[in-house]
Amino acid sequence: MSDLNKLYKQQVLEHNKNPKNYGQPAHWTHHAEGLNAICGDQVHVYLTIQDNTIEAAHFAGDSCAISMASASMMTELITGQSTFDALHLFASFKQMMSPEGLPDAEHILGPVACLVSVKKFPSRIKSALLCWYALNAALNGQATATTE
Amino acid sequence: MSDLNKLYKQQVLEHNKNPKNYGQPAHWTHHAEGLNAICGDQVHVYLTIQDNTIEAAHFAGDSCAISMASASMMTELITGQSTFDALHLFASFKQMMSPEGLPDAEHILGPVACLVSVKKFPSRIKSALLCWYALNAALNGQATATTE
Amino acid sequence: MLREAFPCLHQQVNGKPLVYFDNAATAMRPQVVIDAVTDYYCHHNANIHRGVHCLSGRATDLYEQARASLARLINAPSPDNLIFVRGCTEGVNLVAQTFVRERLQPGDEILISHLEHHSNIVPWQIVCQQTGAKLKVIPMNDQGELVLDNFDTLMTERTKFMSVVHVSNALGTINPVKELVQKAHAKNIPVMIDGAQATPHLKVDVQDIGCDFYTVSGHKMYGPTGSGVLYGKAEHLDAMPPYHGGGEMISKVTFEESIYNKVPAKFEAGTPNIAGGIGLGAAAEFIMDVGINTITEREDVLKKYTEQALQGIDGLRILGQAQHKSPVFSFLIDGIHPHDIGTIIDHHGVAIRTGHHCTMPIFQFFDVPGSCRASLAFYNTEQEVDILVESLNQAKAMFA
Amino acid sequence: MLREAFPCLHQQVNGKPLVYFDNAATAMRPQVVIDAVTDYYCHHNANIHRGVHCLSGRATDLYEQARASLARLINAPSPDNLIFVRGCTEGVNLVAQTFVRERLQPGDEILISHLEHHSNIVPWQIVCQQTGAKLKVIPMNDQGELVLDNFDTLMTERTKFMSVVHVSNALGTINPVKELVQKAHAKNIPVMIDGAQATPHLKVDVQDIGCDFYTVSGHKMYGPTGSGVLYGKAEHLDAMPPYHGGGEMISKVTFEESIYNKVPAKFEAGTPNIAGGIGLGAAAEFIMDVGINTITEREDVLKKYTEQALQGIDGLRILGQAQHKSPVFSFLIDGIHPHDIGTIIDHHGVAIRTGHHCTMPIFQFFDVPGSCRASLAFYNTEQEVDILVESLNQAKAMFA
Ligand SMILES: Cc1ncc(COP(=O)(O)O)c(C=O)c1O
Ligand SMILES: Cc1ncc(COP(=O)(O)O)c(C=O)c1O
Repeated sequence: MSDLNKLYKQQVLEHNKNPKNYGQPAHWTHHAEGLNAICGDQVHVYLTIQDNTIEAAHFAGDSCAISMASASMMTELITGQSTFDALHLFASFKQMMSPEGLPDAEHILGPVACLVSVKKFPSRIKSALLCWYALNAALNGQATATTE
Repeated sequence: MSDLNKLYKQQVLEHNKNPKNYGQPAHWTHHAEGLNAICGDQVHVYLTIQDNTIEAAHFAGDSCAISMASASMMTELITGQSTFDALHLFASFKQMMSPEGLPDAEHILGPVACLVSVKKFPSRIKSALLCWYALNAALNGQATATTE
Repeated sequence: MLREAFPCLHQQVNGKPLVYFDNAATAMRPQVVIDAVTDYYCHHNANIHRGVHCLSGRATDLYEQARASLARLINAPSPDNLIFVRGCTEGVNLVAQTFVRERLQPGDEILISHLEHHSNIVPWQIVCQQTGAKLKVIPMNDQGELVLDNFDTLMTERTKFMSVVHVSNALGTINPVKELVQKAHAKNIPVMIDGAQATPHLKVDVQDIGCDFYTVSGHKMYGPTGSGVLYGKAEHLDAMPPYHGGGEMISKVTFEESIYNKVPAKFEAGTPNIAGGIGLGAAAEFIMDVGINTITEREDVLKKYTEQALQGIDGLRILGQAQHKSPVFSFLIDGIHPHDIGTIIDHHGVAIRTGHHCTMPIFQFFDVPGSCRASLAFYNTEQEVDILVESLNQAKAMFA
Repeated sequence: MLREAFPCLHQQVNGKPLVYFDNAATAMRPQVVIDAVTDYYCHHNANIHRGVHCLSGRATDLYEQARASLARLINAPSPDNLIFVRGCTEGVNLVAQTFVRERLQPGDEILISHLEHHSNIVPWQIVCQQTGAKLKVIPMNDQGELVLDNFDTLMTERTKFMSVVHVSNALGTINPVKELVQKAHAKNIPVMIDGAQATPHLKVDVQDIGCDFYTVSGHKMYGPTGSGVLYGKAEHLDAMPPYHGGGEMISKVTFEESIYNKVPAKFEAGTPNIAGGIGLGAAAEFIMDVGINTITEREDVLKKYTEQALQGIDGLRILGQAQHKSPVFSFLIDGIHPHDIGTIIDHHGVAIRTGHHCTMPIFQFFDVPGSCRASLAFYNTEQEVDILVESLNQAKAMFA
């Protein structure tokens, strides 16, 4: 499979077409907007947190397939997790996308680990990271996050 | 004779050592300062004008041999001339120092024409011109002139 | 062939021949420009305006000849009308801070257009914040053309300045700048034109346009990065305070006061980008040697070919269909985000730009976050356009 | 030999081998720097931070690697502490307008020294005019050293900023910048250091010095013209408003408002001098490869040799005899004006600078209009110093 086909693998295309948890929910407790200054990508993350647990996670925004798939998978992954674990997942995802990488990524990140193929496309790493930065901002009570 | 020896010819060295009309006079009617921004050369020209005639011309300042010699010769040349003729001499000198040159320069400018050898040293043309710009400024009632 | 003159075009990218369609972001440089830069560093390396020594004289001559070449290119009355700057952005900021700022009272207005690049928006927002003035915007239509029906009412007695782009980098629209200047001058409003995308493609005659200021970006017109010139009318440049303080821009300094030098030195504090200026002069000579009309004509042919080719792609929409336009194509393809298109066709060797192209308001108008932009130059070929089309079809197949 | 690395040194001028002693005006560039510039134009020609395409990615990486190299050179905590600027002059103006200006009330004071270059005087005069603040000056002595006896009383509660040169371009004096910073910080006064003449010759460690800002000039440190960096402490850079408005420095633009990008992008509006930045990175790597200590040691040897050689000339007076100094010699010869000396020795192939070297106040102090300045670099040789001496003797003979 070529690098390009690995980037746009079936899961990514599928999440892009039918994203999970997409759209602004009726209620939420935490929200942040992720902005990628350079390319204009924009993702909103909405969380409903109760007793330090993420009861629901949604996202909205108009962005590329990588960003859509990443956000779709992320919201699936964090739903039901504690805020502490969500922050840990954020750190793990960042680590996986860094030059050093994350050993044991599949174990920690589950299906989200498939996004490691984005690393072959340095200009797109930020697309995958954007929703995670927005998550981190929302958990920290900040309104916006940028990847640049 | 090398270009360098033509530049620092006997007349120039002589005027530099024993400049004519050097020093600030007790009285004058017109005065201007010439500044060369880049090299820091500075020449003051003092004129005593009566009935449109330059009765006396002096100069002062601390500048290079070319500038000293040019000012020394200039003050000699313009003394006794009408202001109209002095402006004409200014134009002629500028013309001589321009790429086109002045045919018949010796006829018009007399001994001052020997400064044509400065043209081989483009970076020094301004040294020769400075006092003339100051003269022009003084005649036009301006306080300062620059060659840059 | 002219294409041979541009060394960077001749390479493989991801195993495919490079197709460079990102000329509006920055152009390629011909060998003569690269050589002019190298030649300065290898043979005439010295600071300018400073030394009595030989190298310094040579460097100064080359730098001032470059200024003269640029004056000829845009038909400025004299090289002294040109100030060397880093690029268009610096040109706009310089005018905003030294010419416009001091003319503004709270409630005054600055007029720009909906087609502006951020570089011709943000400097005005900053000066508005500093002074309490307001920004007003000439609207655009669906074709990406300025709507001038109510232009006269947009200019009020509070309008103190107008700044408009000559050629839109996002849509290619060529604005009727001469007409705009005439109308603004009829109301005594000084005008700046942002020429970043004009000098690489069109004949520019600042005296014919009649504008008060015109900014030129070196790296867009086949010249070095970090180079550009700002044209200004002499009476403005003479009256304006300096922008940067420093060496070269003064004729006398004491701790009590400084006397400023003449224009253009007054605006060129410090050691300038000497190699960049010399290279930009070479770029101006290159354009004049090729002939700007030759360039425009060739680009017109390419433009028509590309337009037809793109229109043949199902689900592809071109944003901006102005009657007068440069060979720039902003487009969207149903169901595929521009970034994904950019990545996929890069894999086929095709370099385009995706995003908002530093013109967010244009995309707010079209209500999309950005576009794909293919921006061509005279050295591009029909064959390259075919490769673009082919690669776009592959992207569609992938997302089908 | 290292000298071989500098192509421009190897040429004849006026029929004589070039002796380049005008390094303080601008240095020569080694081939690796020229190659880095050419390589960008020939292989990675693209705009940065913008495209998803391959060339743009490569150009961005090269540019950001250059920033990292410079951070290593001056030991900045992070590359994000560095803003690319045109040169030192722009660095000083940027700090004056965005950091200092808004802190000044009428009657406040800015402290500079008598040894400053015009680039570190005029920007402060401008900001004083804008705000009603006053300039105060640390005095100097006959040796060309700063007099710090009353330094504590020079700093009052009205002193809002201090900016001092690290190494004097006119006299070579190396100032005790770390000590100055400590004393100023004890009174809560932020400090900028003008490092134009330091990075080419000395180990610079901005964290050890402790200054708030440090400006670096690319063309003085063997890098391209039009390049340089401004170092700033992160908390300052984060708090400062932007300097230029334009592309890249924003994260969102509407006509109503713009949201600025993070540091350093916030200060880098428009397309920067990409080739210049990349070349400057190569210059930083070159210095680190050669070893800054190797450079300083070699220059110390040259300095002593030159000092002795010049002192052997009858009627020659050296201005500035600081204990700590760079290989820079300002001198006068009785009865011959510096310009005449410059012209005469240029005829022998020797390039020096004559005049006030953009430091008029220094020469007002010595009560002379200017000097001859021979400024050396590590690639100069003792043999070249001998040629200088020989040519000066010829000048004396001519004017005898
Ligand atoms: C229309 C327009 N204006 C201004 C600019 C900014 O020019 P520069 O990159 O020279 O600062 C650009 C380029 O990005 C542009 O396309
Ligand atoms: C001490 C000093 N400061 C500032 C400058 C100005 O630097 P630049 O030429 O990079 O603007 C210079 C060089 O002329 C200098 O020597």
